[in-house]
Amino acid sequence: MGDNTLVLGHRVSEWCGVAPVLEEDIALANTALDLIGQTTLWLNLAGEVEGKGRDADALAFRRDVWDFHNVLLVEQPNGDFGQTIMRQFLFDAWHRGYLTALTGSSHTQVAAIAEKSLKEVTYHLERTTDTVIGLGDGTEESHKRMQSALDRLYPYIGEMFFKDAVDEAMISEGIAPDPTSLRAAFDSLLDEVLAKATLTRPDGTFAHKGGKSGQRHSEHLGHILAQMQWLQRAYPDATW
Amino acid sequence: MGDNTLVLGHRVSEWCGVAPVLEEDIALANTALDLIGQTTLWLNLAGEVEGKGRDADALAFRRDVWDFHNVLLVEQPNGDFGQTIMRQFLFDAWHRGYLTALTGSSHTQVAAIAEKSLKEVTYHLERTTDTVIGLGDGTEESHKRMQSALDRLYPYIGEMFFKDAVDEAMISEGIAPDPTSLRAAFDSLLDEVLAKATLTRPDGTFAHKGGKSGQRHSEHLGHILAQMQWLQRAYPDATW
Amino acid sequence: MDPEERAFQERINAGGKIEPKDWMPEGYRKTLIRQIGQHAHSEIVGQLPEGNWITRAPTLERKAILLAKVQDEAGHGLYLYCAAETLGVSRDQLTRDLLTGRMKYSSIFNYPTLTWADMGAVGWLVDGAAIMNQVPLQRTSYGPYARAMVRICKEESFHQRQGFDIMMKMVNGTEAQRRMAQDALNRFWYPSLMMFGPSDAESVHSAQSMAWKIKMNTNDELRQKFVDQTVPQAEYLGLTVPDEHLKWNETRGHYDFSEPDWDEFFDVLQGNGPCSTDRMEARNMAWDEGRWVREGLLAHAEKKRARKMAAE
Amino acid sequence: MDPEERAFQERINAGGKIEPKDWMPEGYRKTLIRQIGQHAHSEIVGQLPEGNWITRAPTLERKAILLAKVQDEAGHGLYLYCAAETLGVSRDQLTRDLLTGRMKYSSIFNYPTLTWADMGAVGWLVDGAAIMNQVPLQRTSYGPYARAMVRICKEESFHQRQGFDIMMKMVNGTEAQRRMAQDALNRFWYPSLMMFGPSDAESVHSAQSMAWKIKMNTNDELRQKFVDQTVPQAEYLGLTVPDEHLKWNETRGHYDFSEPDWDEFFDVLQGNGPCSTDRMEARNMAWDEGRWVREGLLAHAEKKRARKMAAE
Repeated sequence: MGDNTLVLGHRVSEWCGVAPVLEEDIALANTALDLIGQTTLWLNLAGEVEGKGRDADALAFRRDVWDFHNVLLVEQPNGDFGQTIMRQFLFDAWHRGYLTALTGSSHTQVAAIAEKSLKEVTYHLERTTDTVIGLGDGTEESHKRMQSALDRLYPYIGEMFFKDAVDEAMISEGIAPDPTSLRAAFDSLLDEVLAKATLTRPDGTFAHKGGKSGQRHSEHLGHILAQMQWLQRAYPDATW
Repeated sequence: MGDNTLVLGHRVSEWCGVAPVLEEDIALANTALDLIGQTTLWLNLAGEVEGKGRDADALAFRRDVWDFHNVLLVEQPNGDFGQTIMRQFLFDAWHRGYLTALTGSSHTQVAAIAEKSLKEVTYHLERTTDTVIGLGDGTEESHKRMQSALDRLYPYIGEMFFKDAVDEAMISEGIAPDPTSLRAAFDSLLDEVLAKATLTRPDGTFAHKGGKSGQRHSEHLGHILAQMQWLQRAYPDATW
Repeated sequence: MDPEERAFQERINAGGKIEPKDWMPEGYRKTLIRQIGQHAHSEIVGQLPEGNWITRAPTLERKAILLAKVQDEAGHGLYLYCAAETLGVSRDQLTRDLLTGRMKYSSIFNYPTLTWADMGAVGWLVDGAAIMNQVPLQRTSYGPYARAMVRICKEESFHQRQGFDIMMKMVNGTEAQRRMAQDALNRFWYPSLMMFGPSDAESVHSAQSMAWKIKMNTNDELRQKFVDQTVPQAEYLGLTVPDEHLKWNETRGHYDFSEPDWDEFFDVLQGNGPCSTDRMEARNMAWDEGRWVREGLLAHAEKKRARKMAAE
Repeated sequence: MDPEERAFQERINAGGKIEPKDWMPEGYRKTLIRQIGQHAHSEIVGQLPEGNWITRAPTLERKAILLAKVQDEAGHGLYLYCAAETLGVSRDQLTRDLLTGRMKYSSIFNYPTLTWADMGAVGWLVDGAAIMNQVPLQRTSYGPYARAMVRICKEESFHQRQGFDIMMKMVNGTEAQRRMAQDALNRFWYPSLMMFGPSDAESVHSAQSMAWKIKMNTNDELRQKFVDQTVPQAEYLGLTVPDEHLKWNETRGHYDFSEPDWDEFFDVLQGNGPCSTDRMEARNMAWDEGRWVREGLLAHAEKKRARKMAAE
């Protein structure tokens, strides 16, 4: 969870000061801020569970690509604003479902973080839903751009709903939900929003994977980390 | 010298695989390769002179922005191909003049490196001269783009010919030429090439500075270094 | 002065506020539009030098603080554009004036941020200077502007404390961090002094603006106040202000200090700041590449309105 | 078979070379264009995964070696496009076919390079597999293609040694470097096996191509040869090939090994490789944004020609 919010927060923060309209500058900064806040909570918890004395900063700034477990969707480039918003909408829609389930987690800290995050993410989803609909059902150009954003990102949806061995373990302990169980609700939301946005859901069931498992990220993640981690790496003895 | 060739070599290498035409992919890779080769020679010499046991790699990969002494021109973004080629032409024209003078240096190693570099740079200059002329005197669009590249980069020419205290010291020892003495030849070459390229030399004498002195680089350099140095910084104990 | 204008000036003299629907002289309106517009543009462009370090912030907490700050700046831009709109000029018009270079923004944002210490220096010095300029403007004669400034000043002083806090960490850190801090002060000192504008002798429009209470203090007054406040802070940090002529003047009860290089200031004003081109490229690109988004959202809003009307 | 075609085949059987001006069956020409074109495209797209690390290479020497390698690849692309042009198809036409997805390039270049060890693995495994494919093609029946391959093979084997050298440094380095090396082998092993194409049973066109000496060995032969050569090298490096069924088969005198996941192979072929979209976006962007350059240089060349003619 923390890697997803960290990497997506980074991507969103790349928009700082160059959004299409001032209200979006504010909204994107706010989204990034929420995601970085959630990252701190998740990664601190992960560090505690790991028990090797690593805090959120150590996990964020001192791991290499292969130790990241974010889904590939969040490391996709910003592209134009349409691609950024479509990526955010797809993530928000998954994120809200997953967090909702996590609020019932057997792990009290997990449930508490989920509770707090859920409020923020519900707002994100409202906003991105409106924007996807607005731009999909806007001008001919905005429609075309939103459709190609959707086509571009569609194969990255599936990974969010894959179940792996870590999921199995967490499901059996009641910590986390079965990701596959969240797909139906996601799909019906997606269909509903796409219909309002006059966008067409692509054919095909192919889904990229390798991010969540850490086995094969995209080349983009390394560049994100080079930027994100340079300062910590260059001055390893400093506190900030 | 080594910082100029390092940073420009980095910028040029960013084009790898995405040049407008295959011949330019080859030419740009070749230019970058020559510049990196020259960097190794200059920075190894600088490390020797410094006498603290730092080699070219230590100097290239372990210094922060403020310790770099490249001119601002070479850290300017690639922009479109026109901006890249114009930057290269302006640099090559200065570089050839400076290296020619350095071949007469009282310092034998300096003279030797200059000799070797000069052959490469003479070829670079021939090539960029042709390309600037070709694109300036090409289509209406290519002309417009080359003119705006020139306008964009023109205020960065002056810094290459500034004389500072380091120059004074080197001039007095016969190591390096007076940069101001090279301006006239540069200007007449520039005028000649611009005339053939049907481009107009901008008015104004304003010149940015702060790169050569290291006092105020542009924001671009930090991003270059984050990428260039991440691996060395992330794995400080490794040899490659 | 005609009676209307006299009544207007008397109201100001008495400490009254001018509101959007009140009569006002054309010069007052124009000067305010220029001043508020420039201030708004400064907030917008001011996102860029700090935005430059968000993706490279050293800890998650610092990243969050910086994001929040940049978000605040965009918010300030929004209030100020709204205040300007009450004077009858649209945000789009002001934006176009910025992008074509007809309107300016604070020269300070044409300087680059080169190390993490610059995030400290910007907060400490640049926000410090901004507050010095802005606090008196809470009492400015134009109501919407004065109210916007109240809100902005509260947030700015928060930002300034955060900046000072970064500087504290830096000077108490490693040798490299201390060097960064000093280097940041060296680079931002004079540009911060320039933020108060040219010296009173050379400043145009000042007398009229002060009579209208659009400007509450002279440039030199504010600059002196800033120096007097900042020098002890630098000493507390153990940093050296890069001015060999800086000295406490017992008689004046103020610090004597060197003037910034005004040639540099006018160069920057003319678009030759170290980052002027970068800043304008970034804003123009944002505007041009955002056109389809603005048009798309507008078209959708119109469709929705039309559908709603058809349904009624 | 008509007499012309028979003579053509006999010439090939006798080990003769076909040259551009010679008569050739339409199928031979088409198959060659497809094969040489795909090979050329592979060199071009193949610049990208390695180009991805040039700006992050760990030493100046490694950076220079990588630049030289990528430059060689562009050069190989150039020879191969020239060879294809002798068959009557222009480089522009081939490029358009690549960009619209009508022509393919080697599936391996749709895999990402994620750590510096990948620069080693690409050299060692990918260039190793390429050489295995290409060495026999030096004896192919079409003269220009055979001659291009001679030159290419020489450089490729140099690249392979450089890749192996990187792997050596990695396995003799820190624990993190050894982990990187193993991780790179894990990710590139099966994609490298896929480079030889589907197994002979499923491979189309093979028989005819072999008769024409456009293809000199079957896919499975070459794959076996690659495994037999590479496994001892992995052992020498102290790395584990990620195949639990890998075993020396005394009777066959070869290694037994697991087949790659052919479903993945066909997914990649259909444009669903991990980096397929990135690669095509990069090439399309290069082509689209380079249009003005190509047109500008062409226009200038025509102006020059016209001026020269006018002067004569």
